[in-house]
Amino acid sequence: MPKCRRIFSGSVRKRGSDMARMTMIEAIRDALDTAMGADERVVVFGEDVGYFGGVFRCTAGLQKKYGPTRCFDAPINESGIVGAGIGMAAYGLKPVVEIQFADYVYPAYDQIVSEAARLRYRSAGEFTCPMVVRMPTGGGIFGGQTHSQSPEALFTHVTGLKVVVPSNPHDAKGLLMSAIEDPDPVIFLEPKRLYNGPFDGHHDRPVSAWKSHDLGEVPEGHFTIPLGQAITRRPGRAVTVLTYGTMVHVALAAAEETGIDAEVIDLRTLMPLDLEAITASVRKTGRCLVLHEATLTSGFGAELAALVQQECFWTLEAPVRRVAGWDTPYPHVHEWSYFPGPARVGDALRELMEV
Amino acid sequence: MPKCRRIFSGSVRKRGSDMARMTMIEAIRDALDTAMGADERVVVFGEDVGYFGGVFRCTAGLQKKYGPTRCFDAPINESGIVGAGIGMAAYGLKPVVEIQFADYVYPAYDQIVSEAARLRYRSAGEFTCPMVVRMPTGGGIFGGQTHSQSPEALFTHVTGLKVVVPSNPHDAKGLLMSAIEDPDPVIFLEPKRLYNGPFDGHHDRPVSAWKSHDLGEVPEGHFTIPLGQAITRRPGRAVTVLTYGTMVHVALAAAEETGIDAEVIDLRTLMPLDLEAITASVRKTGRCLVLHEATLTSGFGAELAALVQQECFWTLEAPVRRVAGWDTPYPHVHEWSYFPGPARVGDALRELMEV
Amino acid sequence: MDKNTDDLPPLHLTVPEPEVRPGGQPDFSHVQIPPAGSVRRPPVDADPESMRDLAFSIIRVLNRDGEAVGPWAEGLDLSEDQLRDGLRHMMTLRAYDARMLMAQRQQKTSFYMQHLGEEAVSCAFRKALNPGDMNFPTYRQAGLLIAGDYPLLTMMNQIYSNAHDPLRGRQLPVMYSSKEHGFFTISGNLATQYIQAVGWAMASAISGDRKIAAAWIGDGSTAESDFHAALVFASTYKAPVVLNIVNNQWAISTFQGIARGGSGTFAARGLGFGIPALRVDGNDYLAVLAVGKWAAERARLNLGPTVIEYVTYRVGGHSTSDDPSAYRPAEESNAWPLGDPILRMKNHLIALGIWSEDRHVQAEAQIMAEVTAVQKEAEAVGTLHHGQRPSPSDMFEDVYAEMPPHLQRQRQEAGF
Amino acid sequence: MDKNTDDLPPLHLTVPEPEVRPGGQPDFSHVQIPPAGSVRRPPVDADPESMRDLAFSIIRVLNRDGEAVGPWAEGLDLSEDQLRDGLRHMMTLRAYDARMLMAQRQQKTSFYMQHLGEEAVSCAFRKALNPGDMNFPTYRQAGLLIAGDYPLLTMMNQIYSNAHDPLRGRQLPVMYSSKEHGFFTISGNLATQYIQAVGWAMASAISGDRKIAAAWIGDGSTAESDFHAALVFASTYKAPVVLNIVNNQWAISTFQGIARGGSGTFAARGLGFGIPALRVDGNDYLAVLAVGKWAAERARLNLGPTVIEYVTYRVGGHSTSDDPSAYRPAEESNAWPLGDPILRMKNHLIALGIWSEDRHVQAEAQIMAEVTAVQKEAEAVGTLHHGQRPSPSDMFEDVYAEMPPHLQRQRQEAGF
Ligand SMILES: Cc1ncc(C[n+]2csc(CCOP(=O)(O)OP(=O)(O)O)c2C)c(N)n1
Ligand SMILES: Cc1ncc(C[n+]2csc(CCOP(=O)(O)OP(=O)(O)O)c2C)c(N)n1
Ligand SMILES: [Mg+2]
Ligand SMILES: [Mg+2]
Repeated sequence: MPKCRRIFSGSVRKRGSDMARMTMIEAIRDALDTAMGADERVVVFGEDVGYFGGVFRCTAGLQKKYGPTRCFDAPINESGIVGAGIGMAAYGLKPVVEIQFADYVYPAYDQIVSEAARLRYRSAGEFTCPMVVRMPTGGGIFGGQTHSQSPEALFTHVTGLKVVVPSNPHDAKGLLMSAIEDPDPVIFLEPKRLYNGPFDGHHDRPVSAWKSHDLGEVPEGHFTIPLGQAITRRPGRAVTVLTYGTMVHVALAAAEETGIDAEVIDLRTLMPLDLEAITASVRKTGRCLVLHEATLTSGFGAELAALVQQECFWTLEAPVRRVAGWDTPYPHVHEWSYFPGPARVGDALRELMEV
Repeated sequence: MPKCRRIFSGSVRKRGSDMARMTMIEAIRDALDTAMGADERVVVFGEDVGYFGGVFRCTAGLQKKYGPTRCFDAPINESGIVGAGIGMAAYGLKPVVEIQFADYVYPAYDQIVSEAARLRYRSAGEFTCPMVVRMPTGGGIFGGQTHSQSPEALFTHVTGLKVVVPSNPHDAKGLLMSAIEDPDPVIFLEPKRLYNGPFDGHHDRPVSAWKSHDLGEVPEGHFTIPLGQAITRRPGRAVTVLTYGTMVHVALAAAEETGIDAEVIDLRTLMPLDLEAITASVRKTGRCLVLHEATLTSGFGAELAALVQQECFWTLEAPVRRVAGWDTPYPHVHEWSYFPGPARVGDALRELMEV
Repeated sequence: MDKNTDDLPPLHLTVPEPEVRPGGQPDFSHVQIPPAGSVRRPPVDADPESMRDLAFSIIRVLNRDGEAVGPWAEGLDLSEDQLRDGLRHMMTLRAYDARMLMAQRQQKTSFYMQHLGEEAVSCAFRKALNPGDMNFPTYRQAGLLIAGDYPLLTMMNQIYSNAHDPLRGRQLPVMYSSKEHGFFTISGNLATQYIQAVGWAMASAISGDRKIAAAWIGDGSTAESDFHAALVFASTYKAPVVLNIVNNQWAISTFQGIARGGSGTFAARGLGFGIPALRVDGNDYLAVLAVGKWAAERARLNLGPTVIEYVTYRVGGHSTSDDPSAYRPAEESNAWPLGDPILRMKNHLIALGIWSEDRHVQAEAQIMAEVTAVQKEAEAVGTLHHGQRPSPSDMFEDVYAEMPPHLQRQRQEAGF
Repeated sequence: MDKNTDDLPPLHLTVPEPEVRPGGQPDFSHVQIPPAGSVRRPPVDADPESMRDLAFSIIRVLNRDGEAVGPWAEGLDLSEDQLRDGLRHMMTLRAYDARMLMAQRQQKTSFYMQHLGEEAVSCAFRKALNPGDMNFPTYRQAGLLIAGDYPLLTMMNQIYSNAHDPLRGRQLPVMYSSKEHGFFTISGNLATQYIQAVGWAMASAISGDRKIAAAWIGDGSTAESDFHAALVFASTYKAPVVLNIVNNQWAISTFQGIARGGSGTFAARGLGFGIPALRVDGNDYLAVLAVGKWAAERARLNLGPTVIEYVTYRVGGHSTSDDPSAYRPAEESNAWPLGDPILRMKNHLIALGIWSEDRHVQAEAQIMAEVTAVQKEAEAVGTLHHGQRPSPSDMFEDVYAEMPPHLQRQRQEAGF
């Protein structure tokens, strides 16, 4: 992992010594634990999340601590999980539901799009849906086409939803706690390849752990990062890289390896988007690379490119460039040909600088 | 309706006198009828499509003509309709299913995204899904938030699907017949406000009928328009307007009313996209307006803007501009404040010309 | 493996069809209707398996002579006022429907959906619930509001999408919402709210509350997948919820046989989940109320969910966009054997000696006058295209609790 | 309205829990197991309502002495070769599982899912079908391929995602596909294929064909909504399809009680649709085959769908990513009362005098040797990270029949 400057702008927390080293799984669990401890209305459920604590163990121990009516196993019915969650939220609870893999959120898509996202609007504020839908996303674990997808653009197009993608344990906790406290439905996408350690796309190198990474240090207790604030992971003057989740680390690696002075912006929240941070950076650098793991066409990168060219047209020295997953299903054996790794990102940076 | 030059590039049909005046509903019915008559494998089903012939009457008469096992009512279960269709397609039939309103396609989203779109890929071509999913789309009939949506971007992001949006009876027939003959799943979005007549957004003027419009003339018998070919509805030199469906007519009206010499391109097929036609036009005009009825953020316009700025960066004289539905649910009473009508499009054209 | 498949006749697809289509003679002789009072009333804590028969019968209270008979009549104990209120609510709903239908034809609103023939279901069920309980209705249960004394004026303002519409014109007409009156915001998407009702009920149980939920769905919509989700969750967590199915024989143009398939009844669906399932005469105010109370009591005693199928008939078109004569004989509703819920209740009150033909005529006129007066009041505020309408700047409100920057920019661009 | 709700005790949520967790004593005494041969066999055209009891019992053929008894044994008429083939298929599947599990531990593949304890279900059912029929399997029915003589080598090539994998490495291991062998491409998404099987069967009926379909689902996955869609469509159109539910007691860490809810059995789900529903001993090769044939015959005679619940036990982990000792007692599988399907079949053959302990030991060794030899052959081609692998340029093929321009551009950019 390249060293990156940590800038805590926008994080609201108790300063001091209350920090712990955590993996992203532990940070998520800690956020849930803290929220459940502070607010009886927070309930957690989903497939295998109860006794077992989830296939990625993000909810391990919560049933034991808070009892089976606060954290429990759900039948395998994603629409039911989200639909029941909406009912609970309308009652006044704060459900945090887990979809086992983002690839399995589609059965719940109707409930999310037609119901959760529009409850407040259609009832003129009478009924609301303060619910968080968590799900592991992205590839890098040889999960094939049904354990690797990044469906964020399918949510950013749906007005009424907020969409969050953390890139490290520190942010995962702060953003998840904000999401739980948010009065509206939040789609919380957890890059699964980052659960146990940072990952910069060099799949052939030894894996590293969060405990040796600055952002593996997570404030204890109540700690929130406001939704809608991007953060600069690496300041630079040559080119702006707009990205989120796993790709933040890939972008940092590519900057390091190419020696190109890229400004890497971790968007953290895709909706609402921190457009100011984006335009400020691109106006400064004059070049922009948009980077995500999801398939290219109609991905969230399209929106970013559209916005950047619109807002920064006169300062752009080259077309906004997108690097993304190819427009194919995520192929099991070709995972590393599919994944937009540091080589591909580096090439794009170089080409962008040559324009 | 402004007169627009008809250019039949790409339409493959018997020339001659075999033309009939039709509404878009009749043209769609004619396409289904022709396909069912020619190919026993074509079956049509969906909610209320059998005896009654569909709430918009697109399938009226087909059950009587082809019998109840070729055209029949389905239970109200969109996932079941598409899922059964996939099974039928895998067997070797050519199902053409109807979703009563595009707003109700979400329960079938998983079947479309996870199954129809990926059958060929994951079975390496052993099982395929030659299916058409038809659905009325768009607003303009005071249908409120659940009878007005335009979800095309939710399909263009899904690789393995083709996405078609006709803007008139002529194209509706030719494109639908191509869709039925296509070896892959096709999402066929029918702008419901165009069913009975062209509509340019002037909701306060008398409605007009297809019978007095050039494109209400539809070839009889077998007639296809290849998927993936855009068509220029109005040649122009000042600015390129990229649009589809109802908005084609709005764009033509706005060009007429502003006197701006816009080149209006009717994309017809969003996936695969006719990028050549797009770039050829924008390179010529140097300006581009992207126009759709769907909500702005992460809409298909984002992809268009991203592509145009990428491909035509050096010839663009102004940022690509998007005009779209606001990022809110479609509000019943404010339909005409929501709909991107000719005034809003005209303003955008004027502003774009001033840059 | 059987080797001689080729000797078998080829397969063919069965596509269910209704007994009659336009031109044919309406025929409900296949509908088996047990006499009023003949179906037993098990204790609320009886084993679901022991009352399987109730899913294949029809619980009825009012007999042909207008008497309330049998075990389901016994526990009801309604006062004269309560009985007359029941009648009045149904009459009000019918008058309201008539006026709003007319208003739609006059283009004062874009759309309307009536209850003709189904008035008993929602009007009576409302009286089985307590304040604080929550209904998750479809578009055909306005009786829940009327019987709960929700102001007609507010309902009409919603129909007219005028400036006083509490939903600010955002929703299609008839898609009411009132938290205070236990009426969840109606969705245009079928069945989605069935599972939400279960979730709401689960939340009440999680919170150690005493409130219950009631889910609503039409016969056709039981085919939707969220119906299954609801039954799975309700059955698994024993949620305190009443799962109502209104079988009005039709789903737009599609007869109930398409959704029901090979099962004898819709109530039978509950049996696959071990949920008690009762079938009720939906045109019998007292039967609906009695069964509703029974199910509500089960829920409140933490005994879990109950499925209730209301057997009724949709006399009118599906909505103002529909013309049923295209797919069923126009006289079919006359042949419907369970009669008119209002007429039956009226006869009951007359049989009890607390009502008369005269009073009924009087009441009819009075109710219509009231409804018409309220309508004038609503129209004085505004209708779809005239008068005071919600401000378009409102369009951007309530998408989120707090308006995010991109919506602020759009509102500005819109110039509202 | 009841006024005294406040006097009632507060509600509480019921969350079902298995009888035992790690540390506890496994206990299956609540599982009622009727003696082999004791459950009746109705004619295939009997009224579904008349065989309701079959959804709450367990059809069994092999008794403790290894004898095939009762009405379900009678029609089977298997030759000695067929019986020995049955045993061999199950033994082959078990050997194959063992080798592939090991291969996964050696990182020759990314993932594997075994069938331990459930071998009878897919191996026997395959023999109830004819060539041309189509299974829509889950990831735990590889016996359908093995019993259908699909080459083990091709299966292993798929597991290794090597250059000879017919799916070109695109799919997760175990997600086989073979049209020729009546094995539909497996989906990673649960339950989606249940309704596709119904659609396929409907297509066969529409076409006047004679082929039938078989749908497969796990106990946990019956909770998914597409299960409902399948039952609604199958019931409505009387589709020629067998609706199989493999109840192996667990869905990853979740015990079957969560999906089953309050119904006694999974088979009971069929009853809500008027579909005949049978419960079978899934560890009894002959019972599975007998019931499978019965259901296939119904389908082929155009009598419509049948639901079959196979009662079995998932002895191993859910997949190579799972460690079941975290959520159930390690010895639970030993306590499972239906025994080992291979052992039971072996004892049957011995009881018939067509097999012996010696021949079994021999066969075991021979099968393992064969499987190991094939494995070598497959590994000589390649494994996940070594040897001949599919070309990355293939990644862009088969997204569409014809590669559209944007994918051609991307392939070019990728440089493959
Ligand atoms: C998900 C979804 N699919 C389709 C529709 C269109 N639609 C509206 S009402 C209706 C029929 C519903 O029939 P039923 O459930 O019997 O209720 P009823 O109208 O008879 O009260 C249909 C198909 C919809 N609103 N939502
Ligand atoms: C739609 C969807 N949701 C969740 C999953 C994750 N998942 C894979 S297998 C499984 C358990 C399935 O259990 P069951 O149906 O009993 O089948 P078994 O594994 O026991 O054979 C789950 C939850 C998935 N693959 N698809
Ligand atoms: Mg109905
Ligand atoms: Mg299982």
